[in-house]
Amino acid sequence: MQVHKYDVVIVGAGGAGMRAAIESGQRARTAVLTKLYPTRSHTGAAQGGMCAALANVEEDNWEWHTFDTVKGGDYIVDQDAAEVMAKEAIDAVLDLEKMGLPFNRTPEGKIDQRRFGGHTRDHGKAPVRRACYAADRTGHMILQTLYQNCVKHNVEFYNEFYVLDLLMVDEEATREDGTTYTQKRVAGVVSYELATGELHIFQAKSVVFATGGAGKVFKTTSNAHTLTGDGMAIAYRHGIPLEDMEFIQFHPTGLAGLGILLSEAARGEGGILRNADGERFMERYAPTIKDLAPRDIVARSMANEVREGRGAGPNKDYVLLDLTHLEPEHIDAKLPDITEFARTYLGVEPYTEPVPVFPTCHYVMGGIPTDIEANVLQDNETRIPGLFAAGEVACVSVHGANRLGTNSLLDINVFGRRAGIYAAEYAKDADFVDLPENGEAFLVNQIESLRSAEGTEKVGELRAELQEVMDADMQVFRTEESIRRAIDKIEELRERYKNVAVQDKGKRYNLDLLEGLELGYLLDIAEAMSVAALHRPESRGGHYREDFPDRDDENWMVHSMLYRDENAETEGVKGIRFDTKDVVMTRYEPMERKY
Amino acid sequence: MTTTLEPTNNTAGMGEIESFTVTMQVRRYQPEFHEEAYWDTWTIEMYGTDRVLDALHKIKWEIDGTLTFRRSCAHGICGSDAMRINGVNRLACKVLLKDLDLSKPITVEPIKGLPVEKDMIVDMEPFFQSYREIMPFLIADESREPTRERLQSAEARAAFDDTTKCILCAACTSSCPVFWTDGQYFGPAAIVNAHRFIFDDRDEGGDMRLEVLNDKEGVWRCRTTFNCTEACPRGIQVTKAIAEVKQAILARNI
Amino acid sequence: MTTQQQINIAAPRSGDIDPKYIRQSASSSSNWEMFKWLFMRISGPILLVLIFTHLFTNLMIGDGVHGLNFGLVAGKWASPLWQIWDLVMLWLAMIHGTIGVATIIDDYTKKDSTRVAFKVVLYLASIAIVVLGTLVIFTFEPCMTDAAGNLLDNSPSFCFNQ
Amino acid sequence: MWSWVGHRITGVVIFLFLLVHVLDTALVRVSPEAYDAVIGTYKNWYMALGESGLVAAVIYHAFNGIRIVLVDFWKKGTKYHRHMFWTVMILWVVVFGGFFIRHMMLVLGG
Ligand SMILES: Cc1cc2nc3c(=O)[nH]c(=O)nc-3n(C[C@H](O)[C@H](O)[C@H](O)COP(=O)(O)OP(=O)(O)OC[C@H]3O[C@@H](n4cnc5c(N)ncnc54)[C@H](O)[C@@H]3O)c2cc1C
Ligand code: HEM
Ligand code: SF4
Ligand code: F3S
Ligand code: FES
Repeated sequence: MQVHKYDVVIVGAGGAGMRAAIESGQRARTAVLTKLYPTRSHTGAAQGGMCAALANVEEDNWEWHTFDTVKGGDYIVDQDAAEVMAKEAIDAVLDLEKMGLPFNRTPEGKIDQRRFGGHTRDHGKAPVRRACYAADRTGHMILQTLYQNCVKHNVEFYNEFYVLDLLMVDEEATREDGTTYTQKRVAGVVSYELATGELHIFQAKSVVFATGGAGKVFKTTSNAHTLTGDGMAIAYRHGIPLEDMEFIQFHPTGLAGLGILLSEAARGEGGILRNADGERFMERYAPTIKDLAPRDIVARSMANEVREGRGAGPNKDYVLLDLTHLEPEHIDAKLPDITEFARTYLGVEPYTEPVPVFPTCHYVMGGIPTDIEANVLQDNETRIPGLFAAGEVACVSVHGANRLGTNSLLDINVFGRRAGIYAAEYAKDADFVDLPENGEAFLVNQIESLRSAEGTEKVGELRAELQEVMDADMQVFRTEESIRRAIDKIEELRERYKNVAVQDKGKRYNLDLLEGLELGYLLDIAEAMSVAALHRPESRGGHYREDFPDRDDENWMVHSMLYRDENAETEGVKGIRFDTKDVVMTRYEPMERKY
Repeated sequence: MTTTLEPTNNTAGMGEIESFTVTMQVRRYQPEFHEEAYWDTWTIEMYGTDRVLDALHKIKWEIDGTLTFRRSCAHGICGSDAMRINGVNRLACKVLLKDLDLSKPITVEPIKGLPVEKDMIVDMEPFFQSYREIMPFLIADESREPTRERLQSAEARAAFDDTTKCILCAACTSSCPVFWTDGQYFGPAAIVNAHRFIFDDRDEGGDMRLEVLNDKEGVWRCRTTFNCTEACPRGIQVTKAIAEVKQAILARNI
Repeated sequence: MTTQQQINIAAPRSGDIDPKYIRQSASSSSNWEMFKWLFMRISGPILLVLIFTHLFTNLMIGDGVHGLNFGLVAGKWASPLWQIWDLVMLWLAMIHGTIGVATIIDDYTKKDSTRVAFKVVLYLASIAIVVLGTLVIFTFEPCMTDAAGNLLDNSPSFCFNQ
Repeated sequence: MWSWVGHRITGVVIFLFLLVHVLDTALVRVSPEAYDAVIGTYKNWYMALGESGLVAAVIYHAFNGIRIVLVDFWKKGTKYHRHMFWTVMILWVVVFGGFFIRHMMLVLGG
């Protein structure tokens, strides 16, 4: 086993991780550990844009942006965090431009901006052009630009190093008021080198988690195969809470059966959703704005059509996105990528045929709780010194119950940057925490038993069953009954997981083994999502309970906090403790969310 | 007002999803267990919308877990899964099975010219090393940066648009016959990424990059075989970009 | 049990790169590669004209290949135009071909020693041929005589008129 | 790719021929008889075929060489490289066809 010592270790090299690395790398000795080559991260999949109130084409300011974010998140956004994000958005965009990002330009040569769902002028009066973009490859350009700057600054990457565990110690500490509590501290991480199968310990003063989302909990998702919620699950297993895990964003238009995303722009350009009878069903659900209603509403309407038997296709399990009334030239000019996806993957010609679509799991609003300095919290307010998180893995929370389009690319830049700065600052004065004795033993054990197991269960099968049940019971509609079904299934799968075996017994590039470990994370995350969903008897943003269709500000204007706790039991599920946390309000009072 | 579209048939869009059997012939290399590389063949049942990547997944998840390949996004934007499919470099996630000739086995091999580590996995470091050597980042005099926003005309932005699309998948470099025999050649991907900055009017490091590529292993090594252009999954006009870099070096030195 | 170790990870340009990934060629700061490339492209089209004419006059005109004999060659080279023509053709083609073959040798030889060996042979052969060819063209005496000083009977016709 | 393989092979073939060709031409310096004797062998039908092969190679190499130059220097060269390749093939058939017929007629006719 090798031990490496760095001031700062960053886990994940997506947008958030690399933005942090650029800051931290210039201030402290930094290593970036990533299970993929940096440029393979899923930030590269983002199409639409990154918003900032630059006011390059229309009057705009960061306060309006804050308001839109708060309202979009159905009011459980922490408003201090939203303010920080909206305010720093402008510099975040300009910084990217200085790093070389080729934004599209206005005729005057300024960064061009376009409209996106939920972004408005003057508190909802009219749509505003706020999203800065580089064609329909904004995420790709952000990822490339950040990587390029990491190369420039000689950031040390450990590519294809899977971080599989945190090294944490508990200390007795005293609060100002004299009460004692257990303070968690981070000593480093344990990492698995894919090429050799060796474990490496990285001792660090600061650790930044930027491991991205967990979309692979679901079958239909726009997320990459590698987005298995590693960071969230690892933290969770160490007693760090997960916040707001019930809030998952389903994007209405994923290619049916595949989940590949067709950007909102398709409907923005005039695309119409139809059911098997050819009816424009959104007229019934949202009579005024129809197909351009917010993501959660459209996704639910589509699912309802299918549920009530009006779905198209041989299995009646999708609806149709109709672009056939648009001029082919218009489609080519505005939606080239999307139409190419439809052609490549479904063999559908969007000029003449409607495209089969269905909601696809897109984004996890919840995650590891942090404050606005990206510091991870071990409960509602206590920081874990030296542990930071940013990006989709974290929950600051700027997205609340529903993320606005383009706010995530902004999130990873603003809070990625902050995480890098604060992690390096912290490392400046801090000492290394002693590595826990035999801290890697658990992992060594886990890997060895998985590798040598003669079990009868297959990783692929269990994962498929998990994804099936999550799609069926935890998607856009949830009831107590469906959630319980999901939980029961997950418990069954967790039992069977103990009997799982991997076929590849080798050491080098053993991706079979890693998929086995990733399945473990998926199960933990799926459980957390379901238990959190069960606990919230109301409908808000991405979380819709048919048995409680209304928002309940009286009782549920709070964040949910889920803890892994051996001794606890909640709603019949062993090992989990449930708690809530107040939402930070600064200036915007909750009001009904309608557009 | 008509809100109803007459459905042409009940299954508008994707018709009945056909299924078919596919024979996959995969080049295996498992250095821990077999000294030599060998071929494995599987016949599996697949569906109309499945891609080569799905077939590989099916084999890995249901038949042989030791089959090893990189992949992530599964829709052609991360660049993980470049491999030789029926003898040409493609992203496995972008090739639909039904577009191939299914009467013959589909051959899958690792990309050529980079050291094979296991099955489809090759050592990507030489590839990224070339990329890093062309200084793939904007070099601009920061003291001259405007305090607020730097302007760039839409035309100037368009000059290098094509080469910004690169996802560093190595399909081009590993399809280049020059690279196959001379692993030291910088390769088309590095040149494409140099092009992206050389033709960016905000950049001031163009001379240095041209100097790097004026090397023995630089642009002059390209014999315009166009393999790279044909392999590029992003449709980048790679050979054209290389030609433009060659001309830039000529113009600078003569 | 656990020891502090340095491992080689390819951190860019930090000198922390595994030596096996470092480009071997000593970067040539000259423009030699460029000039070779340019030469190929300039000499090519010129050669096209020279060679096509050459082939045409030798193989297509008159009796074609049947007309080809000492007399014809000697007759041609009596004119300085053809002398220069063939000289330029010889030089350009040989340099063009030598550069081309040298590239091919670079491509297909793996070991430095074989590369050098092949190239030495190539360059020696090329120099020899160019020198030989040049001498032949310049020192060529169309109206050769036998030991007795009489014109050979297959000399070009103009010799007999002198 | 194949156009390049062809270019490479024809390049080497021509180069090797050129070496020999200069040597045999050098015989004019030695003695006309020797030259004519060697050249005489060119007039066999099988040599004629070989010679045609050489000319075929030269024609291909020459036209394809022009195509390469255009790819390198003409702005639209990379766009039309396929068209140009087919043009090369057509030109090759036409020019070589013409040569071949005349050449064989001359060889066999005499
Ligand atoms: C199709 C699609 C389109 C989108 N479009 C937009 C848009 O237009 N606008 C917008 O604002 N947002 C958009 N989003 C959302 C946004 O792109 C993502 O939320 C954001 O990019 C996440 O960035 P990240 O840095 O947190 O994670 P990622 O980019 O996913 O990076 C995760 C990193 O963590 C590493 N990692 C993970 N696990 C481990 C481990 N165990 N050990 C080591 N490393 C690990 C990975 O290697 C990777 O480098 C879109 C998302 C998708 C899927
Ligand atoms: C008839 C006119 C000719 C033209 C237009 C021509 C053109 C070219 C060009 C442009 C190249 C460069 C190819 C590249 O860099 O990719 C080339 C290469 C080459 N030429 Fe010629 N050439 C001609 C005649 C000849 C002759 C007479 C010879 C032999 C002596 C020859 C031998 C070669 C060789 C060996 C190469 C290298 C091929 C390679 O690197 O793949 N060429 N030619
Ligand atoms: S140029 Fe094309 S083929 Fe080459 S690395 Fe980039 S995307 Fe891949
Ligand atoms: S394949 Fe190679 S030879 Fe040139 S045109 Fe592309 S780099
Ligand atoms: S898996 Fe990402 S490009 Fe194929």
